[in-house]
Amino acid sequence: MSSVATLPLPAGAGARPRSAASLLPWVVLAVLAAFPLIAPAFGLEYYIGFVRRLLIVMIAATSLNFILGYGGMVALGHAGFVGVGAYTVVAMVEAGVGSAWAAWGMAIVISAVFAAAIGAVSLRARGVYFLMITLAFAQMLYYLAVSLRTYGGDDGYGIYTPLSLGGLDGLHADIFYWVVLALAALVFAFSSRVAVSRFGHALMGIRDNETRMAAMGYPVYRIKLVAFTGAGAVAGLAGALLASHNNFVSPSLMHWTESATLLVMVAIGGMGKRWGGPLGVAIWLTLAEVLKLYTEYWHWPIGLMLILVVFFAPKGVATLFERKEKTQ
Amino acid sequence: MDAIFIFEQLLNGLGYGLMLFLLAAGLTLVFGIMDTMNLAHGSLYMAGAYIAAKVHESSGSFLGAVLVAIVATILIAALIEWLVVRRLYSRDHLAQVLATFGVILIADDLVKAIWGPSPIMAPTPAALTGPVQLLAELPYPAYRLVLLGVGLAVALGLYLLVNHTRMGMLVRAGASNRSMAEFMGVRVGRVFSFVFALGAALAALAGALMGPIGAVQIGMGEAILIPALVVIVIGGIGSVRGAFVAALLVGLVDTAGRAFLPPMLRAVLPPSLAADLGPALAGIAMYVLMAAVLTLKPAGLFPARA
Amino acid sequence: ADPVKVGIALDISGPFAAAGAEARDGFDLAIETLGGKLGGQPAEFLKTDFAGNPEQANQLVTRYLQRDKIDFFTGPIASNSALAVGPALFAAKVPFISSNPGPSQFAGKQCNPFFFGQYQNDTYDEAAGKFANEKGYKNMVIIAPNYPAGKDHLNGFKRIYSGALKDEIYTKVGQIDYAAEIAQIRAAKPDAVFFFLPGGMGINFIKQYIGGGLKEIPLVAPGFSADQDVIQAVGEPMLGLYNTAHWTHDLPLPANAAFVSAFRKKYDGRYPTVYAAMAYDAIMAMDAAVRDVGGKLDDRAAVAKALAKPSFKSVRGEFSYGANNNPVQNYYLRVVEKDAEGKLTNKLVGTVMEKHQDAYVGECAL
Amino acid sequence: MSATSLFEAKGLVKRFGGLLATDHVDITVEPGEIHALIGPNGAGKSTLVNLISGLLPLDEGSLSLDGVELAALAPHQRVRAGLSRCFQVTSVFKSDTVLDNLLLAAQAHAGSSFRFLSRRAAEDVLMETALRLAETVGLADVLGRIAGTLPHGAQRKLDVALALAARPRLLLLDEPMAGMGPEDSLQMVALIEQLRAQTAILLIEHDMDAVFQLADRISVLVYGRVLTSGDASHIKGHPEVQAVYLGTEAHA
Amino acid sequence: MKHEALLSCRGLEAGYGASQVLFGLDFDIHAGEVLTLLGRNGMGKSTTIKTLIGGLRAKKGEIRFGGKPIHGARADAIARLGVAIVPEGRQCFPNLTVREHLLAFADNRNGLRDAWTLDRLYGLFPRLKERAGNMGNQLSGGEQQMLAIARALSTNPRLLILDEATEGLAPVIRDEIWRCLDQLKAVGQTTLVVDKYVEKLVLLADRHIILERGRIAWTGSSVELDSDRGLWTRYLGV
Ligand SMILES: Nc1ncnc2c1ncn2[C@@H]1O[C@H](COP(=O)(O)OP(=O)(O)OP(=O)(O)O)[C@@H](O)[C@H]1O
Ligand SMILES: Nc1ncnc2c1ncn2[C@@H]1O[C@H](COP(=O)(O)OP(=O)(O)OP(=O)(O)O)[C@@H](O)[C@H]1O
Ligand SMILES: [Mg+2]
Ligand SMILES: [Mg+2]
Repeated sequence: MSSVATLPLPAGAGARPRSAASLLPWVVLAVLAAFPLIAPAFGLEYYIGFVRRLLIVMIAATSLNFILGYGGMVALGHAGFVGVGAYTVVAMVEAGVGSAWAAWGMAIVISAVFAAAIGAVSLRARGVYFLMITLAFAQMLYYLAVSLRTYGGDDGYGIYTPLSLGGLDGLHADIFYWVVLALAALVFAFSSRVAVSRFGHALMGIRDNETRMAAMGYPVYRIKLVAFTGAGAVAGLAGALLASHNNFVSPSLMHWTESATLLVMVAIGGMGKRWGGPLGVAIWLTLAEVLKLYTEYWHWPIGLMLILVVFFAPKGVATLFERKEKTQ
Repeated sequence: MDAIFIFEQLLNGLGYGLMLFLLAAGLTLVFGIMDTMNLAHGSLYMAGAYIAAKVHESSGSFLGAVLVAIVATILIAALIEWLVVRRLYSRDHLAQVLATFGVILIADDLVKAIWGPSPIMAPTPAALTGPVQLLAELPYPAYRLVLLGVGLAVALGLYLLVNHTRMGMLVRAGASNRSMAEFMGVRVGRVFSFVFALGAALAALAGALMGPIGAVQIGMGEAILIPALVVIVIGGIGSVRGAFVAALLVGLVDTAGRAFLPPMLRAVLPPSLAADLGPALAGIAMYVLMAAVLTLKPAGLFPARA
Repeated sequence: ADPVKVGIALDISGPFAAAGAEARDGFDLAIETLGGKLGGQPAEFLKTDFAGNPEQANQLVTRYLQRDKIDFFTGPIASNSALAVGPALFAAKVPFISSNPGPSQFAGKQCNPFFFGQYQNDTYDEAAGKFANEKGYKNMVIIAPNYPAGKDHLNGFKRIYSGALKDEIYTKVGQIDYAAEIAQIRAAKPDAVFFFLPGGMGINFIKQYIGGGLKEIPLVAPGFSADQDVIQAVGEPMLGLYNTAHWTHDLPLPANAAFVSAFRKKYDGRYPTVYAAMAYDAIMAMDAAVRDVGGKLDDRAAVAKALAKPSFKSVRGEFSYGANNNPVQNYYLRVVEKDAEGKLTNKLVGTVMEKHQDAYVGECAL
Repeated sequence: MSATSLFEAKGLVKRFGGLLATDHVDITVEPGEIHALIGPNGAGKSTLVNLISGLLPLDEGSLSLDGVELAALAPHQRVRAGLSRCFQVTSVFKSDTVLDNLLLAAQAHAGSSFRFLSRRAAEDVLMETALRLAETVGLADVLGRIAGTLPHGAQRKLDVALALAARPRLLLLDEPMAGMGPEDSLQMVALIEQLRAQTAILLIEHDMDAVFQLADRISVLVYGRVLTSGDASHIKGHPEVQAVYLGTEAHA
Repeated sequence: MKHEALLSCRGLEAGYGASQVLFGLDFDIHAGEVLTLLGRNGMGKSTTIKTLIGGLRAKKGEIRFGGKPIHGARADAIARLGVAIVPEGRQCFPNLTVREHLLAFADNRNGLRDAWTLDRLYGLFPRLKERAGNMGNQLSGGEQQMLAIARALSTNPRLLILDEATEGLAPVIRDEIWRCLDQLKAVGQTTLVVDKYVEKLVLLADRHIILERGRIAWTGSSVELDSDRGLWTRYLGV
């Protein structure tokens, strides 16, 4: 039979040559890593914290993008898992745990458990029904948190002694920034790797034609559940980091508008595009931050942008950016 | 807890249910039947409420105010449809959610710029303030009776329109397979514009009618969006009958949860726990109901498209 | 010298937009009155909306602290926002002059020399409780949303109210329909009803309460549930509603008269709300403090001391700070009536509590 | 009928509301046999296939393949048990290339899909399987085309290829010739003929030339019930079958 | 007999994005005649039809219907002029019942005296009457096919276009369809047919067009086609 090489292979199949595109992540990573060192020189200390927050939200967005873009699961409850992660940290603090690693690890586990349970129920529904049932569970979590007296309920919960990073403490004022950066990079790398793995391909197949996948012998439900649980766990990590970032947690983390915003960010950036999550988050949060500086009417420009994106970059900003990538 | 009280609470449940249906009606049409996720429905609802409130205050005629609100909102909707929504019919739900979410953000800022950030006055029509005696022991807000009536009328009208008129068939056809509908000679664009306007009219009606018993303020639209969607989804997207049943169900469950759950829990649980648990559960009753229904029937109570 | 920097967290969109806008007008008026200066020093007032979201408030304050290096902070409406921003401010030793929220935490265990309250949340309810006793309400129904703040407020009321409680109802946060609760109240047949339902919830409740034919059962509420913004949204049904506050626009004091007339002049005849008054006071407090320390703001401790001994004429009249930096002040009874022009507004009825200190001062280590 | 049938369905029942779409159907397939299922439109043929493949839940009845009881298994488990199917309406991944379609099919039957870190593109095994499949159905020269833009016939072939990846012992074909021109039909017939060696086949088809040419045994389904069963000549000669189904084609 | 052209195509070119499929087709359909489009899979039959009914923009050339130019006209407008299609793959509406399919678009665009009514359509396909309450996606393949044909007839079109209308139908039903088309022809229904049962088509149709890679390779009468088996093997792979 004919060998792989001589066949008319479609673009994209087989290993890509190392292009400028494949270097991009490293460049971005380097710049971000250097930022805290250069920022003070320009009096941009504040933006270290700002970028740190961006990175954390990017983790959440990337996890959502995974089930949304690759899995075709339009979930409107993702902030719920962010919240579970954050409140796990709160619970750990309340229980006297001081180690960030322990708290974050626990956050991952607990939110994974929640995601598994919620997914097990939700994933039987499709399309809008799925969207709404995920929303329902997130809302339950929200109201639960609101009425949870021990953890401050609606008032939220302040973390007065920041969690310890163990050996890393005191190495540098911005050590937490680098930890976040490392984790964000890890999540990004992992998700873009999974996207081209067997699992990723199976997931995309399910997105495109679920019945056919089942008829070809794929354990559709299990694959979706695993993806959903993983995404939930990562979102939980983001929540835990957010708790450490703000040293404050409140139910508003879980409000449905937060879930919607996550969806919006991913969609702006580009569903199923590896840069989709990061781009969307960067655009959205930066806009919100900047606009507020200049006007109290800072919602409508964002609204306008949303509409424009839908019409002129229907597959997300990442696609525009992709074209550039190709021409390089 | 005497019979009258229970009866009254059931009545309240139905009342709230019909109120919910009223809120969901326009959305049932545009989202359920036309399969277009229009979050801006909330904004149209808000527009209806504001316009009606302002006109009522200045003119003193409530009926006139409602009519003006409906007409004005239809015009606004027409503009939105022409600028945004028209381009969204052929797109997936997510795109629709995004763009119409954008519309919401714009609308909220606009309303704030025009009428300010504070809630505005929406007086109850003079004739309908205060209660009427349903039974000797049971006064019931006159205005609510009107709401119930309108809710029922809308439900019936919508059901007939969707399931027993040609327009209804054409809308459904266009929604499920636009190009085939056009091959059959349907002016899908025109049909959709009409239905969208109708949806807007219902949104305005709901807004105008809710004003007198609720806060007319920015964000009021978003607040009703979720309950409305819940109702539609529980009922089964695309089924008017489903939305109606679901609305009543949610209304009853929610009211019952608020009225009967706390006392019951107090009876069985330690007071402090009951005090915490009761309201918490009552608060999420609607969502629990939806989750339960969708778990058992993943396509809602009355799946329209089997 | 570089200008005094004041960080203001505006709350003019989101759930508390109405109150937030009132506060904004109060700030603006004060700034205008002072000619944009504080204690004679040139001052810079940074204002940013944070949409009533604690996380965003947190972000904002970080920016104020790290980028703008503010000397004073004020602004948020809700307690949860205050709690969210407190720690960072206290750590940076930046005085936080509350323009409304007085969470029990900051009055008690988490009290801090750099926090300055306007009133402690529960005190309004305590005043309401005292009024209920004086009015001789034998049994009442009390109602609030189901979250800790709601419970705090009801506890505040119960702390003083000595009559019987027919029922204690907790409602869903952001509830639209109150028919069920109103039916419960009708069934309970209380002498009066005390409710804490902020924002839209209160508006819904009052409208439906009157519509439900319970006019005869008087409503009692903490001031902010019956302030000008609510009144203008609800209208007639508000008539005769008793409410308690530490300020009212017809307090017969020169400072207050000046403020109210200036406010009504600037904002087309609108009566100011408590939010506006407190915001105005907050800026005035800063003004006085800057003057007292002769513009030396680097010595934060001194600034805090100065703030703790208010040397300005407050629109609320004489007041001092207790050990927990929460005020010791009078609380007044107001009732909604029509003024000369037939406009609905609050009228001062009398003083309910004199020189009242909140209940948490004991827990404060200061 | 031998006791050692490869596949055995007993008393299958499926109701759609009031309608008995499948009415106590017994059916068997012998090893290496091509068993054709014909019958009027709406007789319940596709429903039967859906019941066997598990896309529709059974109301009553039992299914076994090589003695393995299938009724309790989920669709994907039945595939693993050696039962694979095609669809009456072509069901391929229209926006992917033919190659990606085949790779996906290959992956389903070469080890676990729960591998997260290794790039699939690097797995030559899958590539080889995919290419083999392509050659089998004769799509080797359009591997790069987007499936959705292929001519109808080619898409049908792809559909079959996807089913073949499972190396089934029983293959369910629901109108494989649907919408094919004479030429493609002939090719499809040839393909099925050649598959006979690898797997037994349950074939639904309205193209009688194909049926009579391929089938070892033909069962006629009418109103959800098996009317009769036998070889081509038996069926052609059967008066009822002529009346309800074949019409003029019996003499064609 | 002499017909004026009901539909005429000149230099028609069309395709999908970059890939052109049709390369300059010229043909007429005369009122009352039955014309077929023949050719192997992928030769452009459906593409031609899609272009005629406005589902696909013509790159070049002109299409006239009853004298009026309709290339570039909107699909629904063309349909209302009296063009009805039974599309490849049925395209029944999943959220309409069988009955609704036959009522929603009902019209008499051909101004017939004995127009198709619901009852006549049920008469043609009794099976549909049995399933009147089923949704479009609750039908068997063949039932959907019947529905698609009945739906097209319900508009009483001036030009009826059938793209593989007998796909998936049982032989008896296929015979029904042929008989029905014969009757329609008898009452002067203009029809354009794409189907693989050439031997039936030569009995039914007046003229035939054979497409080869998007070009007209041959055109002629049934008699000519029937007599020249070379064409069958060369172009139709029979
Ligand atoms: N989801 C459903 N709900 C209700 N009835 C259905 C459903 N699906 C199929 N049916 C009915 O069940 C009967 C059998 O359908 P099926 O598709 O098995 O027929 P078939 O033998 O495959 O016909 P064809 O040869 O035309 O494909 C049909 O009469 C159809 O109307
Ligand atoms: N949506 C599409 N996008 C791109 N190419 C297409 C598309 N649809 C069809 N084609 C191509 O156009 C050519 C003609 O297709 P068409 O469907 O017209 O052929 P046909 O004669 O109808 O064949 P069949 O008998 O299979 O229906 C084929 O090569 C097909 O691959
Ligand atoms: Mg079938
Ligand atoms: Mg075709």
